Amino acid sequence: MHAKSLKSRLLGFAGGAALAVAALTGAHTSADAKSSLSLGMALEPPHLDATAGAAAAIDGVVYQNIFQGLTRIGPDGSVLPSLAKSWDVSDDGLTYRFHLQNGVVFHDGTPFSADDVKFSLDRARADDSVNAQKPLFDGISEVVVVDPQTVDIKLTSPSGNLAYNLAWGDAVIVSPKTAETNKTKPVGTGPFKFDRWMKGQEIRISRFDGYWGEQPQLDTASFRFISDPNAAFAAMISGDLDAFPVYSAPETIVQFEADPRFEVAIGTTEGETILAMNNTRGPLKNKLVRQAISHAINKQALIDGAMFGLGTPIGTHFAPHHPAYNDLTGLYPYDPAKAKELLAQAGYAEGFSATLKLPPPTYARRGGELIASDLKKVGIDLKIVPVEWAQWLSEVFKETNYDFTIVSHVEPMDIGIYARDKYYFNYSSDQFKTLIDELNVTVDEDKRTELLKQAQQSISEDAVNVYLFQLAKTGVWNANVKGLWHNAPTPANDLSQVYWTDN
Amino acid sequence: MNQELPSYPPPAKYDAISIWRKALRSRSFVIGAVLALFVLIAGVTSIFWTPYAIDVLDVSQRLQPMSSQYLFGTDQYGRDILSMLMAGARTSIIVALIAVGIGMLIGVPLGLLAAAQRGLLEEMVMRTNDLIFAFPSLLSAVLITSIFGPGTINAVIAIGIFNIPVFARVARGGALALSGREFLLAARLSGKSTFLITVEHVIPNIANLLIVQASIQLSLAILAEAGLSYLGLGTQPPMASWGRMLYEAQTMVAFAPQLALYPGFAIIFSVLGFNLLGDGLRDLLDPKMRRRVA
Amino acid sequence: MSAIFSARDLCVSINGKQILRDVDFDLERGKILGLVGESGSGKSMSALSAMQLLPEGASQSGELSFEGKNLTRASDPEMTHIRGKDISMVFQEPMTALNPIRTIGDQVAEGLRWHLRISRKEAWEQTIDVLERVGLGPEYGLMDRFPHQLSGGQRQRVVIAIAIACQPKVLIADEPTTALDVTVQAQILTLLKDIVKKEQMAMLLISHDLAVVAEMADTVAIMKDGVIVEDGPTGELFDNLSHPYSQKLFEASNHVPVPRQEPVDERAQPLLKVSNVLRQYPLSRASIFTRRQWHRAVQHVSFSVAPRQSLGLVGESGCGKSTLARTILGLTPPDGGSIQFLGKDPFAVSRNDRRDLQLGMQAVFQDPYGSFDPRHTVERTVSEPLHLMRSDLSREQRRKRVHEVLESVGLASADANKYPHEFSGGQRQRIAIARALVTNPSLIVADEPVSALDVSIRAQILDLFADLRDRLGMAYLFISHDLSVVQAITDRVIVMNAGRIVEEGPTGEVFSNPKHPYTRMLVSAVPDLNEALRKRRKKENKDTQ
Amino acid sequence: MLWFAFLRLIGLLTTLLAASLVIFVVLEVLPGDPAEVMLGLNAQPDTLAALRAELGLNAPVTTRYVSWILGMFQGDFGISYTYSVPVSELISERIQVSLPLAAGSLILSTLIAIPVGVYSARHHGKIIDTGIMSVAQIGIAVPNFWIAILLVYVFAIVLRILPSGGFPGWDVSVLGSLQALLLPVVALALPQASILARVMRSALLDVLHEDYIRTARAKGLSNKATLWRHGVRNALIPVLTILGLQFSFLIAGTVIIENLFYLPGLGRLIFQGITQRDLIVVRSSVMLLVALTIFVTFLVDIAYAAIDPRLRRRA
Repeated sequence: MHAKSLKSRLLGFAGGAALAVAALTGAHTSADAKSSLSLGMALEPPHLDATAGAAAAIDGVVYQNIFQGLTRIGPDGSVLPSLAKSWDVSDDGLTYRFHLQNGVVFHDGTPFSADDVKFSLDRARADDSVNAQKPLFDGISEVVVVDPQTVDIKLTSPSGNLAYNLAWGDAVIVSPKTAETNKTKPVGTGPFKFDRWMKGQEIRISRFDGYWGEQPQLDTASFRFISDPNAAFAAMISGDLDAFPVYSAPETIVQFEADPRFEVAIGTTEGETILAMNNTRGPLKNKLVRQAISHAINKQALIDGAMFGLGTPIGTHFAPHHPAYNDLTGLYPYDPAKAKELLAQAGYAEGFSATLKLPPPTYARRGGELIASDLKKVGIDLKIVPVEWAQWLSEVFKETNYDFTIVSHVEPMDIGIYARDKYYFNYSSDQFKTLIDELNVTVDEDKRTELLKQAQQSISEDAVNVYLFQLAKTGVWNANVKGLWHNAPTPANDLSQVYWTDN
Repeated sequence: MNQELPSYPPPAKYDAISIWRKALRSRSFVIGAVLALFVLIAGVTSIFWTPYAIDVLDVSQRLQPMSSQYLFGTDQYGRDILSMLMAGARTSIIVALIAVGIGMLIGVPLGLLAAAQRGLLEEMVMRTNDLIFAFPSLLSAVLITSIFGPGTINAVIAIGIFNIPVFARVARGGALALSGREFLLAARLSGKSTFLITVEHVIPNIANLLIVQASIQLSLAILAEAGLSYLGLGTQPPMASWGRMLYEAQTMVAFAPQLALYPGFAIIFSVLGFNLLGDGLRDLLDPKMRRRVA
Repeated sequence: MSAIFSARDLCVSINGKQILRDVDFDLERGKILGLVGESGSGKSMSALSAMQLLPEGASQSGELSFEGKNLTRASDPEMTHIRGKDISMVFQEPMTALNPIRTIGDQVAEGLRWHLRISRKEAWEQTIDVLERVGLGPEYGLMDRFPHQLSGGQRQRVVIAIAIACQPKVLIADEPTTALDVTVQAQILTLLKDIVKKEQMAMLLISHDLAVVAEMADTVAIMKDGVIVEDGPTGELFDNLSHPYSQKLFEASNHVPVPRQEPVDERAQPLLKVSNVLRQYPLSRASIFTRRQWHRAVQHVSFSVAPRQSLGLVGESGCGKSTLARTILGLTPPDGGSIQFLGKDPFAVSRNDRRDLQLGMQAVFQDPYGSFDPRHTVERTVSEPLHLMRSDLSREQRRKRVHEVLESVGLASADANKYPHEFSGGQRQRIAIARALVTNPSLIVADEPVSALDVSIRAQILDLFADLRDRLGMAYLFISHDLSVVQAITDRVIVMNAGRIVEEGPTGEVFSNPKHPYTRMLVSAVPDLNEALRKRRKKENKDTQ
Repeated sequence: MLWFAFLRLIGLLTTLLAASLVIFVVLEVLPGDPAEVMLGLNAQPDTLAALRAELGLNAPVTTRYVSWILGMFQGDFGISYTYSVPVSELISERIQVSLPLAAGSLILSTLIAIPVGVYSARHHGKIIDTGIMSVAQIGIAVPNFWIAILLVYVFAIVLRILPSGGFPGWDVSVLGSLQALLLPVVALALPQASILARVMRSALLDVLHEDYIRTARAKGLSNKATLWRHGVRNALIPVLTILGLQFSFLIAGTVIIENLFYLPGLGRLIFQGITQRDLIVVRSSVMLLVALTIFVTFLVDIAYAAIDPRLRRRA
């Protein structure tokens, strides 16, 4: 009756479950490794239209894989031809003539022509455009279709940046037929076509057989989104992922370096990581206090502790690999005694308390703890407030309602932000503004370099922020995977040259 | 043979000495009390003293192995793990005690009120209870802490809210179970008000239930705090929390497994301690209660 | 006649504590052995021992022989073939003895299928027969119903059906009627007697009630502290009780307190006057479309109690007597009619007046265990009603008053500092009476005050009530289902049935000459020890002649 | 029985409505503007305004609440701010992970707990019982995320026989999906199984003290038959209560476990949604989980009445 069967049923279930477990564990093998690649990214893109969003994660998936522009940025940061095989500049510098590649088709089979270029650029610079980088197109007065393989771009004033600007992910060429649906079903001219997006998990792409250029070696690729460093580590070390080009758990790099299965690539980024200070808040108004804080922080210990040694100390808001870099790391050496002295001088011998708002990235959360510890030694009590990006944007960036925050400024050559009014540091210096104005009208390279160095010196001496380190790009991938970028001149995971070696 | 038949329950005794004697014979109680006391002492001590300060980081000392200098070694920032564990005990205990305290202080009167004033009020209290129960507790704690900001205080509130219906339910159930008892009728015949009867008779008689429930809730609250801190929504640095330690240790499992093991064991010990204490108390205070509650 | 089942030198101890010592008895086919004793005497353990269902930690010695087998040596698998098939048992609590989540048919059929290895269908048919044998014919449609849907009497019949399903040779009944009303008790006893006679079973009937045993049993054994102190054929045994304990037990069962000394003035201004009282409860509705149904617990009840008068209120469970008591005590207002105590309506007076009324009326409840807060000392418990006089009495005066009443109920003033669990059941009931007396009330409402007590203690408590009545001039409203108690202590009696008063009159008159058919049924259902013994003697004489 | 179910259903709907109100109000308080998050740092004010209008963020609170509720009745949960796809689509994708996860751990924990609990109760007081219950006691104390970390370390990193996380999708690989769920299910199930085993054991011991067990033994049923026919079934009633409560804990537990194993489940959707201020997603997902919990409670109540006939009469 019930009794016997209940018991036997239970036992049967248990036995069945045990068998199933055995079957599952036994059958786990890594997928066919030679023609597909699974690649980890920390952030999932909100959508896939590179021309309609600022998120770097969009470019990380689609740039040069699905979408292409007239020009492209190479692994070393140089501007290279792409859909345009070449271009000429008129003598007055106001007209650029682009000669387009032949035989290009979109993934939906539509042939590519100069009309698409005009459509894309006009759409991007239209008044109702939702392009996140509209200033890229500011100088363009008109786009003219000369013939299906030739297009002219007319400028209002000469600019040396057009070819670079058009290489941005925000300037890729889209087809008028699919422009509206690119967010969820991107259709471009690149070597890979979009397959499927499992939200919160991964995006799959596969080789586009009708590609105009050299066929990529990978058949398929998937981008998996793993924001948690712990999960990222587990996925890499267990071999679930083949590559993690921008890897966020620096403490584990040593393990990967020691493991012959993996290759570790440490490259540079444009990210200056700073302890930003609200220059109009309480004690922080006082330059002496800001300088004291700059002295109080042990930057090398911070790089060691938070980034496990991955990062270059900087003394100002400028990338060290740039030729105009001014090495000011000696300006505020770690010196707690000096810091205390300066604080006393400023009238804060007893120290003070303040808050430190930390956005989610590892460098901020970990650096925050170390900085709080350093500042405690000179009498400054920091209350750590972790915030999500949304909150950081509204509270710190927009409302400047903060004392301290840690953030990495990843835009290249962005020292100009110190000249902006009401930028979130609330820094205001007429001297600096004059410098930047002068810079903007200067074309001579040496003079520019000189001005840039002065600008760096100026903000450093004012100790606007504490300049901590240049973020390193730490990539980890299977030792047999070749062709991934080592540096990050632009956020991209160009898979067209990626291949597997046999051993 | 015949092991399923009842052994007659011993008559309930209420004098302190006999309870104490029985307590010392109860394995659950003794082990639980020792563990809980151990965690408690560690936490209280950390308020005045820890081997090293936990908010001063010394990166040069990071990931030291166990030694006479650092009894349990140091973590990735060069903090002494023993000090961190002690401070973590403080966090766990403070969060758990206050959260359970909130639950009791609000839940018990609500439950008693519901039991005393049957009808509309009772219906309202119980429906509100159902509503809170309908929110998976940790999920809502995640919501609350994300909205009002991560931190110890918000974690306490989030966990505390979910203790309210538990205690309301236990208090109401206990009071209703008593409601037919003749000594309550006798008290009413003595002209005592409902409030006075509740204070003099009901509360002392459901105290056992509440104490046992409290020890169970304490262990649940410790787990919840660890979970929230693991997600980064609970206790924030520089204050230590076991859940956070566990999170931070996770990527280093391969080369520094001790970092994940210690906080894990700390959580297990303290939760085990309070659970066993609860079990022990239940057996001690009322051998028949297990049936009533279940 | 040879015994089919006999115990020799049976000793049982649990965790080292001796429960049964050298117990001997014999059961014969078609005969009933009555085993009598007070609580804790070991009579239930004898039954469990006979079934070999002793609790954990029990050890036994001696012999239990059944059909040449010594059951104390039988293994459990062997016993599973005997239990239910050859030896069956009927338990005391018919509610808890049945599995609440399985149907009646299922539970009765289970034993049949287990022992007889028959098909489900056959078992089903036999189950119908068995239920018919215990008086639950197919017209009741019980096969698919659940225990909670049955009345207490029906449930006990089901339990009996389970026991006799396989036509066992020995039937053990442990207090089979204690939880039942008198009228139902009479039916169940008749049923058991019929079955024993018809199916020639040997029966061990365990009871605390001498009258029941005298009526049912052919032979009787009297047990005290695990020892059978005396046994023999029923009539003969009671005629020649030699052991002091047996005599005491017999005495207590027949005990009547001293009758009232001073007569009651029935024409005096009544102390309590209940007029036309109505109490009803809403029943949960079957659906929102049907009208709400009301259960009328008390319907238009009127009576009065004169000063110093002792009024009995009798009725079976569910007749509304406890509901009425609560209304009188002022715990729940009536839905109709009125109550006047000391000339005032307690539900319509000011707070101060109400306090005076509460001082004048106190209560004694049934359960000597449940009526005290286990955490309060006797002093705190007894002084609780003095809360009503909190502004008038000092702490010292209160303590004095508590000592006084404790002494007047036969306890020592030193007992004030003890806790309730340190007292026996009878002592606890004295504490309860002391608590009722502490405000010096003029009326005590006693709701089943002695029904949870053993006979010998019951006699003492009844004496105490009688003594207080004469000494302090107390009036009583005595509520009980036990007619003998009411008969012993009251002047007048009211009989309630289904919420109504069916008969009222002087106690002696109502019992000797009941007018209402219900009262008549009630009176005739009460087992009468002397009457039973008289019949028994006659029969035994006839047998021996 | 039907009437009973109907009354419970009414109560259920009321609770659901109240829960929706709570969720809505709480999320209104959440700081951070979804439009800003969507457009990022360099958003132009006019683009922002246009987007806010498009998202319907400018409508009055009551209008938004009512349209949310009405929308849900039509299966329209709105469009995700971050993903720009219908929320219902997101949820239905995610539930394919969360539901098997929760149900799997519920089933696994029951399958472990009931036999273990019964076994322990049968050997009540013996060393094996003490041993099992000590293990269970420790099992309750172990946080599921700690178990998960150890499981990942052992099975994914050292042995490499199971994935450390991720989820390939049922339509891509059923086997792969099952593999992906195995460790999370085990991590969630073990503490639950410990609790259930203890409840099963004590419920069974309680039932075994009931009078009807003695009746069954007196019928002649063997110990074992009594245990299974009268013990286990009756003991399932309290076990069922705990099972219902556990479901709520399981759902909550999936938030951590899904994060740890980066499974694309509802819990992580909510967690992500909160950080990205994708409130429209959070709102409906939380509502769904709450509804699921309430529904399970309802099922437990109904199952109660099915098992225990005494409850059928009462509403």
